[in-house]
Amino acid sequence: MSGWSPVNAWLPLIVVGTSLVAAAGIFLLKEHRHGLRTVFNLSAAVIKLGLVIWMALGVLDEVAFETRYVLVDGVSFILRADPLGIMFTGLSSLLWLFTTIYAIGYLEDAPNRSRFFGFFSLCVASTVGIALAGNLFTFFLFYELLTLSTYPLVVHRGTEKAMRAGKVYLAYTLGGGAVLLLGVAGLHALVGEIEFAAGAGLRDLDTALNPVLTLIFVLLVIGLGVKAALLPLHGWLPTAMVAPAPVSALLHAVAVVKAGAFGIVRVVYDVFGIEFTWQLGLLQPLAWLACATILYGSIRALWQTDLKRRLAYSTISQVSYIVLGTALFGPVGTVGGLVHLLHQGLMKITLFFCAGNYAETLGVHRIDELDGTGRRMPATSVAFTLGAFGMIGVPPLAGFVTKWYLGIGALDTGMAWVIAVLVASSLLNAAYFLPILHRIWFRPQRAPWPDEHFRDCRDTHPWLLLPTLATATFSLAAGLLAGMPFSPLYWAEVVVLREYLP
Amino acid sequence: MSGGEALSWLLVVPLLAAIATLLAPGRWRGWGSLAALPLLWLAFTPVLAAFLHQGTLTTPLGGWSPPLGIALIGDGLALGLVGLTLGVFSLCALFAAADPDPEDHSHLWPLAWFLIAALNGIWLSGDVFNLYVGLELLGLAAVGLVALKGSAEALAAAMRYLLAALLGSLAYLIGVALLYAAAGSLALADLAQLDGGDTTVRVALALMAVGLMLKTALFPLHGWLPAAHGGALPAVSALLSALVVKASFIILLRLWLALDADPLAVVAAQAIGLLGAGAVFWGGWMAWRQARLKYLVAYSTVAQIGYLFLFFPLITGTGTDAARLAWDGTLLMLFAHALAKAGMFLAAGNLVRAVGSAQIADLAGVGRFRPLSLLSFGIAGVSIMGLPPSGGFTAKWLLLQSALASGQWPWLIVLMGGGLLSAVYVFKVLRHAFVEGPTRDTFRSPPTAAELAALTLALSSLVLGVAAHGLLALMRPDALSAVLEGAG
Amino acid sequence: MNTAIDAFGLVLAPALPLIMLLAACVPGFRGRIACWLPYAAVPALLLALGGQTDAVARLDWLLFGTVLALDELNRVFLAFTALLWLGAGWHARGHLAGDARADGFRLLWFATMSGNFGLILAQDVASFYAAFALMTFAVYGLVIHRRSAEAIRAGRVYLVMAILGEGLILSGLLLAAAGSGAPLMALVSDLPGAIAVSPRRDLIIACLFAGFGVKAGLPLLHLWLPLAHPVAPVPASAVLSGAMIKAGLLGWMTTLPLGLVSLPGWSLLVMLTGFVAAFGAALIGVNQRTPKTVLAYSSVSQMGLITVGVGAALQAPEAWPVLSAAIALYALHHGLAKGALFLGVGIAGQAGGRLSGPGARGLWLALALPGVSLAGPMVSGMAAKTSLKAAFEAGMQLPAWWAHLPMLMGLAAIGTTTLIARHLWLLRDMKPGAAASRSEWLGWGFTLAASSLGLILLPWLPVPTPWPEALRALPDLLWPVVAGTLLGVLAHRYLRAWPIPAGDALVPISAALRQLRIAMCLTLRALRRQLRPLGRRLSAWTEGLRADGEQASPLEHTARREAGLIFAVLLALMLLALTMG
Amino acid sequence: MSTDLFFAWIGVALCGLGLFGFIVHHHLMRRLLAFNIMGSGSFLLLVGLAQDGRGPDPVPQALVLTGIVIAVASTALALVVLRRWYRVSGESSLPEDV
Repeated sequence: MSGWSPVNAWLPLIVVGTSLVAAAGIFLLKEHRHGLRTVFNLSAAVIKLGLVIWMALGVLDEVAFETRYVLVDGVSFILRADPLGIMFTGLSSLLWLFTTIYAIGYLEDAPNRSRFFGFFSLCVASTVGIALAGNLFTFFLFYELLTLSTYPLVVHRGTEKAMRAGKVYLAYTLGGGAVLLLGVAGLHALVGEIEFAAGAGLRDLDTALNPVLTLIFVLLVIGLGVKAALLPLHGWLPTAMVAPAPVSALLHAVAVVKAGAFGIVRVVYDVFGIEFTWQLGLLQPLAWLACATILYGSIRALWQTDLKRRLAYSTISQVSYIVLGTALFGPVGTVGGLVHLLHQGLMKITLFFCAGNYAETLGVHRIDELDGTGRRMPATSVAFTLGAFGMIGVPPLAGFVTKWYLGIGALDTGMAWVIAVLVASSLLNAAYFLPILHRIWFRPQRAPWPDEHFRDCRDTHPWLLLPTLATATFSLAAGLLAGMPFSPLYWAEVVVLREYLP
Repeated sequence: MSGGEALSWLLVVPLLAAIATLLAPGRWRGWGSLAALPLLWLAFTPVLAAFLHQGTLTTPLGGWSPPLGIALIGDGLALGLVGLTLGVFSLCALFAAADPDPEDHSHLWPLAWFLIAALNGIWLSGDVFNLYVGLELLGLAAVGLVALKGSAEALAAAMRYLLAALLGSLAYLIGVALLYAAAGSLALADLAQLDGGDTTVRVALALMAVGLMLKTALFPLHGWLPAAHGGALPAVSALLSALVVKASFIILLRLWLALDADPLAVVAAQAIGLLGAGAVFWGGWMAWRQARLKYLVAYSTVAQIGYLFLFFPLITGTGTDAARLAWDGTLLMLFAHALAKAGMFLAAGNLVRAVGSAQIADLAGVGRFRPLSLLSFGIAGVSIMGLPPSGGFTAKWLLLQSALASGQWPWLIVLMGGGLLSAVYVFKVLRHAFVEGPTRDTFRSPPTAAELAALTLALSSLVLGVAAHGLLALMRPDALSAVLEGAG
Repeated sequence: MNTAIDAFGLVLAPALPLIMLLAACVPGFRGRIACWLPYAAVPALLLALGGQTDAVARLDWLLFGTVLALDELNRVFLAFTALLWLGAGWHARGHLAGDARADGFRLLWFATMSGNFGLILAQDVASFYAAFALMTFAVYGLVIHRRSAEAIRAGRVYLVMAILGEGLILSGLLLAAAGSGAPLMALVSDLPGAIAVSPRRDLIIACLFAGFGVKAGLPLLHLWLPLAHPVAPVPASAVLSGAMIKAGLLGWMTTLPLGLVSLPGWSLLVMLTGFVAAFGAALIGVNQRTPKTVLAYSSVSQMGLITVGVGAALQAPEAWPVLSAAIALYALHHGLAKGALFLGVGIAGQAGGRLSGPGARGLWLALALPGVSLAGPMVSGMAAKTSLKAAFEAGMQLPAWWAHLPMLMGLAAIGTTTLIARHLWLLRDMKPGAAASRSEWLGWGFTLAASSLGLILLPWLPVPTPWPEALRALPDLLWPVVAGTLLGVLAHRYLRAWPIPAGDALVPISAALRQLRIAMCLTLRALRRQLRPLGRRLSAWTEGLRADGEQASPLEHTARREAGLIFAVLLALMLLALTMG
Repeated sequence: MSTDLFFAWIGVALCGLGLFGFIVHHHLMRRLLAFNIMGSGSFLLLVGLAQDGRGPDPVPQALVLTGIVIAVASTALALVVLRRWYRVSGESSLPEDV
């Protein structure tokens, strides 16, 4: 399988293209062609997943997959499959499959489905593009495309509240995009085209340029931090919760916040190079920022009464683990951050699926309405429990693996205070998740469900239940079988070993 | 037929078509024009082929050689612009022909053909007086088009437009007179030999610049534009915004490149850049404040014109790299804006027709019934906002790079701020696609061809973002290298 | 072959409860699983009795590489834990008949059991912590099984403290593992050595001591114990008090650097806490009004004594081998005895007329037996206490006040005896309920027997002291019992119980917390009130900025009207600039 | 001031006069006339500047001829629009200019 072949050069583009083609096809379909749309959706998702697995195997064998095209002089459009990119691509295509299944069930009989699924596919195309981008310019291209393709999803409901959320979302993300563009352009002006390559770095530049580089780094992190919901830039995330559940799941677990976090990883490792970032003295403040966000998100989550809003604040907190791992100067911390990229995705998507199941099946939105749902919807509740415990970081679930690696990584770097943050965050996570679990499992149902559907199903509609259980199983397996080949941990280690260690 | 001879057909065909449609009865004009369009493309193809084969083409018209005769020069820039004109006009014509307008607007066709002839004349002219003739013809045709609707509002807009156009042309004409006095020639190539420090030349250039700025509607001389562009028929608005304002800009650009040697040019360029910045912000702000859809789009044109004028500070005295980037960026911006804005006006026309109201607030719920029109508007909006992947973005990227390369970071703020401001007004419209609620349920559907025309224009502004490389390489002129030598 | 069986047993011991848990989720199996409930502990018991010491099972694919093993120390813990789970399981099977929430109880029962066995057997840090957490969280459901207001409150207190403990343990484990050779796949056995040389030694010890101390009922960390035990169903209290508390102890014994370095400061602190627990719990305990609360305080008191043993080992590393055996023995002895006592409460409550009937005397004796054993003079208690005392004396170069340790232990035994007396007294007053089922009797009887005869039945138990010497120490053991009994008999008529609520210090603490919350709310509200005008002004300003609706602005009008003028001005300016230049 | 450029200066003066009229008047007819005066001024300038003793030059003549044609055409158009405007609105000046 080694060696170069023309197919390999096109494969990254084809992977991005599958969802683009699906998007175009779905846009052109008439609203009532449900069957055909479902076929489109699912076949695109399955084909993409298959291609990504093929590429992943190839990448393990060090096959090069690269698409390259000169856009204007000095700027190329590059899609390339490296281990880190494949990791994120794998996550998005896997979760896309499940989210698509879920969304088909969730939006049954809802209006505007063509529009929804069209933008949905576009959103995934941009996420995969972000993952496979081979240079900062291409990354930015898809990063902005992501903003555009998610806006219609956020405002999908079309209510006054949704429109306001959409406005906030746009204000944040477009502003962030502009700042990011400044950073990217500045860097480009300074050193020309920047391909992602470990250790490519900017070290060889004149040291007099260090302040400029620092400024550019700050611009990049601000631009990416909006999507990653870093502390002062997180405001859009809770308001964007008005979107339908699959969208929230996608926003939180796969696409938007992950794109931001992934971008920060790319900037630190593949643009500046971890050592050079360290020399510039930027890792420490980044770690502080991440820790502040972790704690802030958790604390704010305590006070939320709406289930999805609580989950949203939890996301703010959890995504910063990835940033924290990036900011730890050492292989172990990096593994922790990278692996959380996948773990958080699996766990949070499970939680949002569950929240959607509760809302869709019983009409339950607020936390105090959850009493006794465990008896009515046991399978969903088990999934929710797994997700919640994973978030808390209870072994053997996925979250524990992350915390352990981050903790050890922090100690390797000599930042013992990070342990305190990790533990405090775990405690806070427990403080806002366990009461929910208590209500679900141990309280009797108080009142008739606000809006019950699927009365003849034991739990909920199979289209909704199946993806939920699948992702819950994955998040359990990711922790329980962390030592197995092809587990998230394994991939993260491959990335670090191959790219960032000499 | 050699490529050089074919060059003149690019003028002759539209003129003939204009006369033919003028003579034809009203109901034949539209379809007759559509039938004439392939002829125009047929004339363009050999020209393009010849250019690709042998480089810049020159034809003395009617066998007279300069200075008395009129020479047509087909360089890369000119041919690119001719191509753009043909493309935009074809789609606008399709739109207008498909439009089942109850009122008779068949005068549109001869006027539009005159407009095309004037535009092609301007793109292909090599001397300043020909440019003047083209400019006047363009202005008259455009005013006629604006007045076409016949309503009081349209007539007032046309009148104002006419006055501004006349004033601008006159200033330009006086400049031509001064230049001729100084150089004894009208050819741009000869003017390049002039000593830039000469007072006569300076005054001439200043007069011409102000006149052209008035015709391009650069802030704060843009007062005539919103009413003229916003009040006209959709196809007319599209032509005006996409092409007509660009004509005077291109003339200014060519003049600037020819008469660039003046040390004061840097100061003047900065001043023009400042006006451009003002246009970006003021136009964006006003666009946001509009209640009527087409006025919003018209103000957006005011803003976008501002970007074009950043060309001057970025190319004057900044060094090879910055100048090359500025050139590429500005031209790409021009192309992207032309395509996107034409698409946007056509889409806006469709939307207005669908809901039967010009107000933005009445668009609520239209997304469910006319998704295609709104999608076209959105796609065009992407380019207007300068978001990737679109021509607008790539152009903005190049301009950013140019500003950074020349160390003029304040222009960054303009580029960024303008982009954000445009997002504000574009989304002011787009959000109505998603609003659900008490809305009308009677929508008139525009013809499919009209929707497709808008979509094609919008999409091509996106494609331009990824296909810019070849186009820019084609248009980068020998003239530029001369400038670069001067600047370097 | 044997090793293969051992390895299988090692895996099966924690896995069988989980398998049964999963099976219990399938409606068709539910009845059968309910019937087999007690036998989930059988593999663990068989392993403890018949497994080879040093048997190892490695599951590299699980977590970061799970290692399960049996050694001398955890074999003791596994033995009594398994016995207890078996006995309590039998009791639970009868106890749950007719309970509407029995299904949920069984699931959590299996989960807790699996966690308990897992943490005893796990040798790598990750699995150890995983099993520990599983037990911690699952037991919450057992505590609040009744859903009464007290149960919910007890559950909440338990959960808060348990999670704090988990956090401390996690930090301790992380800090310790980072210093070991393979931080990512650290073995528990690597930790003491790593801690001993770690620059953050004191911090790590503090984290682990306090973290495990929550389970072991250290003073102030014990608050959940007297709340949770009375409200939990009887079999749950039995395992809670008998087995789970010992998990904390096992945590100390495996992770702290015992036997490696001498830490006099820590030793003093730990021993002091131990004694505070031993005496304080006894004092508070005699003032309680329900038998199970008294037993819970007795557990705190007993764990206090064991804590003293741990403290001693911190001072005198060379005494660790002896001490660890003694502590293990004591843990076994206390675990089984306390289990039997708790199950006895259930029996007494449901014995119907028998407590006053013809066979009453025998029943009373049986109920009191483990209590007496706890106080000292029975076989297992004797062995445990003498070995502990012997261990104290074995150390060399000790602080002078260690000479008083046996005396202090004697005093503690007085407390224990008084507590048992109080317990029996309260049992007498219990309202008789429905008759206990046969399964409940079986469970109680089994645990009682195990508690009384455990020492004899488990031949490999590390009994450190030769018997004659132990017999010679008998008077030392007997006088506190006699004194305590006398005290109990004399006092019960005159002692009017102080109204100390169960959970003692919790009451003022929660009151203080409530006050703090109110104060914070008030402050925040005041702050918001201060900030409101500012916000209003800001929003008014932004409104003003956008107020001028949708029409062209005045400036625009001017520009339009005076386009010509501006044109002229611009022209003039340019001309001026040009001619000046 | 050299006599060579006499006509040119007259042209400049006419232009200025026209511009002044263009600015101060609101009545559209007057503005149109002012514009025509400006036009004449600029033609004079064009021809006058060529009178610098280099002998007769056909180019300015040709230019002015073309210019006059264009001026006539634009004036005609302006008159048409003006009349239409007057008929539709009854005003002789533009709305915001009053």
